[in-house]
Amino acid sequence: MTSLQCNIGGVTLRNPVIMASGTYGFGREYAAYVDAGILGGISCKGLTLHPRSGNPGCRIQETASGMMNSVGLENPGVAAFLEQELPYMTTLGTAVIANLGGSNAEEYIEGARLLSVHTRQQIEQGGRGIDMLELNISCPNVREGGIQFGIQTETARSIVRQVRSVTDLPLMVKLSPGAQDIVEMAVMCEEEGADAVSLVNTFSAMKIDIYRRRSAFDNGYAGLSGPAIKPIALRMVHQVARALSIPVIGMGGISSVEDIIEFIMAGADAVQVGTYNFVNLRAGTELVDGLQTWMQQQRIESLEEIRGIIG
Amino acid sequence: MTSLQCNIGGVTLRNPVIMASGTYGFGREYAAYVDAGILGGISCKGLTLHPRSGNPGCRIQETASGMMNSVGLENPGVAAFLEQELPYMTTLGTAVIANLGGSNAEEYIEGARLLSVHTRQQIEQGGRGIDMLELNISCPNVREGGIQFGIQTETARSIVRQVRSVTDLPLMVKLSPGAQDIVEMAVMCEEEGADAVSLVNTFSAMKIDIYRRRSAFDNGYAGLSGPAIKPIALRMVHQVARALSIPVIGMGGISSVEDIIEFIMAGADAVQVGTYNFVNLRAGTELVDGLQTWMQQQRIESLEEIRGIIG
Amino acid sequence: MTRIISNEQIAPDVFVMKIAGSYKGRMGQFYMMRADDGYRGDSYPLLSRPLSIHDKGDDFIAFLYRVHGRGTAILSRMSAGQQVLLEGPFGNGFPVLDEPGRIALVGGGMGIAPLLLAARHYAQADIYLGFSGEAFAVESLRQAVESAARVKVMNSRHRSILELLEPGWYDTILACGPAGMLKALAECTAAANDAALHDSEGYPASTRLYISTEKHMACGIGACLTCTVRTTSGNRRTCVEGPVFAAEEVDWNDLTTV
Amino acid sequence: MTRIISNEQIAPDVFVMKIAGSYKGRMGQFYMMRADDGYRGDSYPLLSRPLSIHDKGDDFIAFLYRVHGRGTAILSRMSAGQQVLLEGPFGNGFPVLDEPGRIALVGGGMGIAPLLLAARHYAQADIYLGFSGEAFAVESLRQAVESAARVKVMNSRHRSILELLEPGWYDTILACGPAGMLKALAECTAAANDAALHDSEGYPASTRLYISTEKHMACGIGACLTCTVRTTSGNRRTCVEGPVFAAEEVDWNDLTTV
Ligand SMILES: Cc1cc2nc3c(=O)[nH]c(=O)nc-3n(C[C@H](O)[C@H](O)[C@H](O)COP(=O)(O)OP(=O)(O)OC[C@H]3O[C@@H](n4cnc5c(N)ncnc54)[C@H](O)[C@@H]3O)c2cc1C
Ligand SMILES: Cc1cc2nc3c(=O)[nH]c(=O)nc-3n(C[C@H](O)[C@H](O)[C@H](O)COP(=O)(O)OP(=O)(O)OC[C@H]3O[C@@H](n4cnc5c(N)ncnc54)[C@H](O)[C@@H]3O)c2cc1C
Ligand SMILES: Cc1cc2nc3c(=O)[nH]c(=O)nc-3n(C[C@H](O)[C@H](O)[C@H](O)COP(=O)(O)O)c2cc1C
Ligand SMILES: Cc1cc2nc3c(=O)[nH]c(=O)nc-3n(C[C@H](O)[C@H](O)[C@H](O)COP(=O)(O)O)c2cc1C
Ligand code: FES
Ligand code: FES
Repeated sequence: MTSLQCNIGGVTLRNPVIMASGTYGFGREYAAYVDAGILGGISCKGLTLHPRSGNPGCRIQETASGMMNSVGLENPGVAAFLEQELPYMTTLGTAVIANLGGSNAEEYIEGARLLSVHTRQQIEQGGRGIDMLELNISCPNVREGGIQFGIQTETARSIVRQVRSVTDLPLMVKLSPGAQDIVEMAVMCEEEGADAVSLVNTFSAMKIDIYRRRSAFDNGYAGLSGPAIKPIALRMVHQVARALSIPVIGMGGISSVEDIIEFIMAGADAVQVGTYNFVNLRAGTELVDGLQTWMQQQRIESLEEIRGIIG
Repeated sequence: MTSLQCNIGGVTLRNPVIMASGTYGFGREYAAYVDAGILGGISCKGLTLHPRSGNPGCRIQETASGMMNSVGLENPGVAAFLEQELPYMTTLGTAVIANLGGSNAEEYIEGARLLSVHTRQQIEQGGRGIDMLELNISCPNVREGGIQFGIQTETARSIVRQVRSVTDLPLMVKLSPGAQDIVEMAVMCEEEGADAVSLVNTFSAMKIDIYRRRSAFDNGYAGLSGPAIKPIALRMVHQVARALSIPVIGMGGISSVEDIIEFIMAGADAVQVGTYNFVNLRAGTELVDGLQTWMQQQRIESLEEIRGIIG
Repeated sequence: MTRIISNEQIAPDVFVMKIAGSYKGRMGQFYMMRADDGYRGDSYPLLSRPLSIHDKGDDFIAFLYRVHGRGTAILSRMSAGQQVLLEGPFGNGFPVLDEPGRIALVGGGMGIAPLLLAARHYAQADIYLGFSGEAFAVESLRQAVESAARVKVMNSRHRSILELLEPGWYDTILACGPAGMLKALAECTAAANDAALHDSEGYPASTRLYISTEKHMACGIGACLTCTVRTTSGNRRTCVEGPVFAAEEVDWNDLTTV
Repeated sequence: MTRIISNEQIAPDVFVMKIAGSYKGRMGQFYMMRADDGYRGDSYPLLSRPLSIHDKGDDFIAFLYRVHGRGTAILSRMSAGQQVLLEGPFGNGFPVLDEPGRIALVGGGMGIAPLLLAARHYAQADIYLGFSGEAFAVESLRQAVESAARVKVMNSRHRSILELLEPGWYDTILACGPAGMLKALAECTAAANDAALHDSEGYPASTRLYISTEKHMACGIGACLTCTVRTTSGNRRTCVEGPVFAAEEVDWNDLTTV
C-alpha cells in the first residue's frame, strides 16, 4: 500500500501537497473545483495583525512562464480571520496553516500570540484551531519601515526567536529567495526552535511599461512566481535540505507530479503549490491523484524511499 | 538623427547591443548569420589562464522559458586565445571584450596581465588588441577550491583590486545574481576602480532526472539563463544602476527590442544578449535594426533620453 | 467539451469564437479562456484570459474578442475542431432589475461584447454603440431589441457616442467600454443627477449607471486578490463582486491603471 | 520558405514532415527545427530540435522523427500550410569515401532517419535495420539501393539486428541508432579488427566504423559548447565536428549520458 503521509512538526498530513499562501484564499473559492479533504493542507492568505487593503494599481503581470504579483498582503487581519474564516477552514478536513506576515516585530509577535491563544482555547473547548503557523518573513511587497526581515539572518533571528517564545503551535518559517544566505537563514530557524522551514517565496522582480515609462506596478518591484523560477527554487531547497534536520517544505513553480517528485528527491518533506492553482483550478485534485498514481506505477511505497536521494 | 552610440569606460560602442560571453564563441560561428560590424561588441567565451576542457556529461537542459548550462568554462586558455582567436576578432569591426574567469586569484591576475601586455604591445605596433576586460567573478559552473568569488563582497574585492592593479584596460566586472548583496558588490567594484559592471550572470539552479534519480548535470547545479530570469535580472540592474555612477551593462533573458528598452529605462548603459542568440541565430541583426527602428518610431534621438528614467 | 465550432474574423483584429456545448452564464458574466495545447504551466500563456459571454444558445457559447496581445493573438489563430480551456461563468453580471424603467445600453468598441445578452434581456432598451474604427457585431444587437431603430451607432475617431446620449433621460444605464469612455459617462450621469433636470417633466428621479470594468486577473474565482478595485465600500474583486459595479462606487484612479 | 507540405504518421509515434523549398545538405547532416508561432524566446520550446535530413529533392526536404518529448509532440500536431523555423544544414555528415570498399549501413530505430541519403549515395551498400517495435521507412531504403535484397530488417523486442551482421566482413560501416546499439557494434567491430579474421580470404584488412551520435544542443552552429563529446583528440562539438565520428575516437561514457 502506497502511503503519501508525512509529518511536519508533529502534524500528520494526509499527503505532501499543500496549497500555498496567497493563492488559495481561505479555501472557500476552490470548493467547487477541489475537495479540500484530499489535500495535505492549506496555507491561508497571508495575515497581518491589522487588516490591510493591499497595494493600489495593477497587481499582476504575466511574464515568460511566470507571473508577478503585487497584492501587498491584502487581508482582513488576524481577529477577523479567527472569527470569519477559521471556523470554515477547520471544517475542510485538511491541515490549516496560518500564514503570518508583518511590518514590524510587534505585529508578528502579537499576531502569533493571538493565533496561539485562540487555538489553545478552541482545543480546550474540544474544537479545532489552526494546525500550524507559517511565519512569512519574506513578503517582498510590503515595505513599511523599509525593513525586509527575510534578507539578513540576524535581523530575522530576533523575529523568529520572539515568535517562538509566544507560541507552542508547530512553527514553520517561510524563507525568501532574496535571503543573503538562505542556508544560514534556514539553520538559524532550526537553531531558534522552528519546527520546519518552507521555501521559496516569490523573487523580487521588475517589469517596466516602456510606453508609459514607469514600472508596471505602483510599488516598483513585485514578486515573481511560477514555472520560470522552479530551477532556482529547487536548487535552494536542495541546499537547505542538506543542511537541516527539521522538515523542509519546498515550493516554487510546481506544476506537475514530476515537479513534486523533483522537490522531494531534492530533500523536501512536503511541497506547496501556488501559481499553478490559477493555471488549473483543479490543480489540487490533479496533483494528489497523480502523485498516488505515479507512486504506484513506480512501485514506491513511501516517500521516504525517494526523499533527499539526490546527494 | 537617431544615435545609438554609447560609451563604456572610454570605449565608444556603435550601439548598446553586446553579445554575451559564452553564447557567441569568438565570433566566428555567427559570421554566416550576422555581420559582426553592426554589433556594439562581442564578449568572448569565458577565458581562463590555462586551457579547460569543461564539464563532462550533459551540458544543457531546457527549462520553462529558460535553459540551464553546465559548460564549465571550456576554453583554450588566454595564450591560445591571443594567438588564434583575437587576431580574427579584431578584424570584425566591433568592440572586443575579453571575458576572464579563474579558479583562484593568481589565475585572474596573471590572465589579466597577459591580456593587458599583449594589447599594449599590439597598440604600440599599430595593431589592435582587446578593447575591454570583463572580469567574470561569478561563474557558477566552476567549483575548484570551492570558492565562489561572486558571492561575498569582501572576497571579490581582493580579486577586483588586484586585477585593477595589473591592467589599464577598461575594466568591467560581471556580477552574479547569487551575490549576497548585489548592490554592495557593485559599489565595491566602483570603489576599486572598475570602469563598469555587467549583470547578471546565470542563476545557480537545479534539475533532477527523476527516473535516473540523479541531477541532470554531473556537476549538480547548473546556470539558468533566458527569458525566465528577465524580471529578476531587470530588478537587479535597476537597483545597481541607481547606486552607481559608472556604467552598468544589463543582461538576463533579453529577447526583443522591448526587453532592451526595459533594461535601458532601468538604468543600463548597454545590454548583453546571451541565450537569445541560440533561439535566433540572427538575433544581433534583428535587435540592432529593431532598436534603430523603434527609436525612430518613438522619436527618440538618443538613448540618454530614456536611460534610467524609472526612478 | 470545449471544441471550437468556428472562429471568424468580423472586423480588423476582431473575432467571434463559437464553442460547442451547453454553457451557463448571464449577461455581463465572463469566462476564463486559453488555447489548450495539452500542456499547462510552461506554455504561453500561463494564465487564462477573461472574456465576456457574447452569445449563448442551447448548444454553443460565443465570445467576441479583439486581438490585444499575444494571448488573444493565439486564440485568433485557432480553428474549428481545436480545443480551448474554458472555466466559468464568473462574476456578477449586469443587474437583473424588476423595474429598470427607461434603460440604455452603452458600448464602446469591444465593450459591445457583453451587450448582446443584455439587449436580449432588456429588449426595450435604447442602445448606443461607439467605435473608433469600423463597427462590428451591430446587426445581432439590432435583432435582439424590439426595434432596430433603437440602436444608434457612431463610428468616428474624433467624436464620441456620448454626444448622442442624454444620460439623465434614463432610469438605468448599463455600459461597457474603455475606462476613458466610462469615466466620461459617469461624469455626465453624475452631473445629470445633480442638476435640477430630474425635476423636469418626463425625466426620471435619478439615473443609475452600472459599468462593466476590466482588471488583469489570475484565478478568476476570487482567491488571488489581484483583480481588486477600490470602491466606496472597500476593495472589491472584479472577478466576483464585479465586473459590473455601480458607477458611483468605484475609485476611477484605480480603474484606469488597466 | 518553411511551409509544411505534409506531416504524416507512418508508425506509432513516428512522423515524416515534408517542407517546401530547395534545401542544402548531405547524408548525415541535420537541421535545427521548431514550430514557428511568430513569437520567440518565451514560447515552448525555447530551443530548436536537431533532426537529421531524411530525404531531399529539388523542391522539398523531409524529416523522419519520433515523438520523444514535448518539442517533437508539438511538431507532430502541425499540419500542411503551417510554418516551421529551420536552420541548417549543420554538422559533418557521413564521410564521402572515394573507395568505401564493401560497405554496410546499420540503423536502429530512429537511426534509420539519416540512412536514406546514405543509401542513395552508397547504392551498393548492404543495409541492416533493427526495430524494437513496428518497422517503418524501410520501403524507401529498399528503393534507394541497387537490390532490395540487400536490405535486412529485424523487428523484435528481444533480438538485435547485430545478430545478422558480421562487421569484419565490411571495409566500411556507417551506423546510426541508440547509444547502446552503437556501443555494441563498436565492440564487435573492434574485436573483428583485433582478430586474425582480417587475414582470412575475402575479408578486408580492417573495418572502419562511423557512427552518428546525439547530444543535447542549443545553438547548432558550434558557439555554445553544450554539445561537445570527449574524443581521443579532445572535445569535439557534435554539431560541427560531428554528429558523425569514427567509432574508435569517442569516449562512450560521455555519449551514453544522452
Ligand atoms: C471581465 C472581463 C471581461 C472581458 N471581456 C472581453 C471581451 O469580451 N472581449 C475582449 O476582446 N476583451 C475582453 N476583456 C479584455 C481581455 O481580457 C484582454 O484584452 C486580454 O486579456 C488581453 O490578453 P492578451 O494576452 O491578448 O494581451 P496582453 O497584453 O499580452 O496580456 C498580458 C496580460 O495582461 C492582461 N490584460 C491585458 N489587457 C487586459 C484587459 N484589458 N483586461 C484584463 N486583462 C488584461 C492579460 O489577461 C494578461 O494577463 C475582458 C476583460 C475582463 C477583465
Ligand atoms: C544530430 C542529431 C540528429 C537527430 N536526428 C533525429 C531524427 O532524424 N529523428 C528523430 O526522431 N530524432 C533525431 N534526433 C533526436 C531529437 O533531436 C530528439 O528526439 C529531440 O530533440 C527531442 O526533443 P523533445 O522536445 O521531443 O524531447 P524532450 O526530451 O522534451 O527535449 C528536451 C530537451 O532535450 C533535448 N533532447 C532530448 N533527447 C535528445 C536527443 N536524443 N538528442 C538530442 N537532444 C535531445 C531536446 O533537444 C531538448 O533540448 C537527433 C538528434 C541529434 C543530436
Ligand atoms: C498572488 C500571490 C499572492 C501571494 N501571497 C502570499 C502571502 O500572502 N504570503 C506568503 O507567504 N506567500 C505568498 N505568495 C507566495 C506563494 O505562497 C509562493 O511562495 C510563491 O508563489 C512560489 O510558489 P509558486 O511558484 O508555486 O507560485 C503569494 C503568491 C502569489 C502568486
Ligand atoms: C551556454 C552558456 C555559456 C556561458 N558562458 C559564460 C562564460 O563563459 N562567461 C560568462 O561570464 N558568462 C557566461 N554565460 C552567461 C551569459 O553571458 C549571460 O550572463 C547569461 O546567460 C544571462 O543572459 P541571457 O539570459 O541573455 O542568456 C554563459 C551562458 C550560457 C547560456
Ligand atoms: S482574479 Fe483572482 S481574485 Fe479576481
Ligand atoms: S550546439 Fe552549440 S556548440 Fe554544438
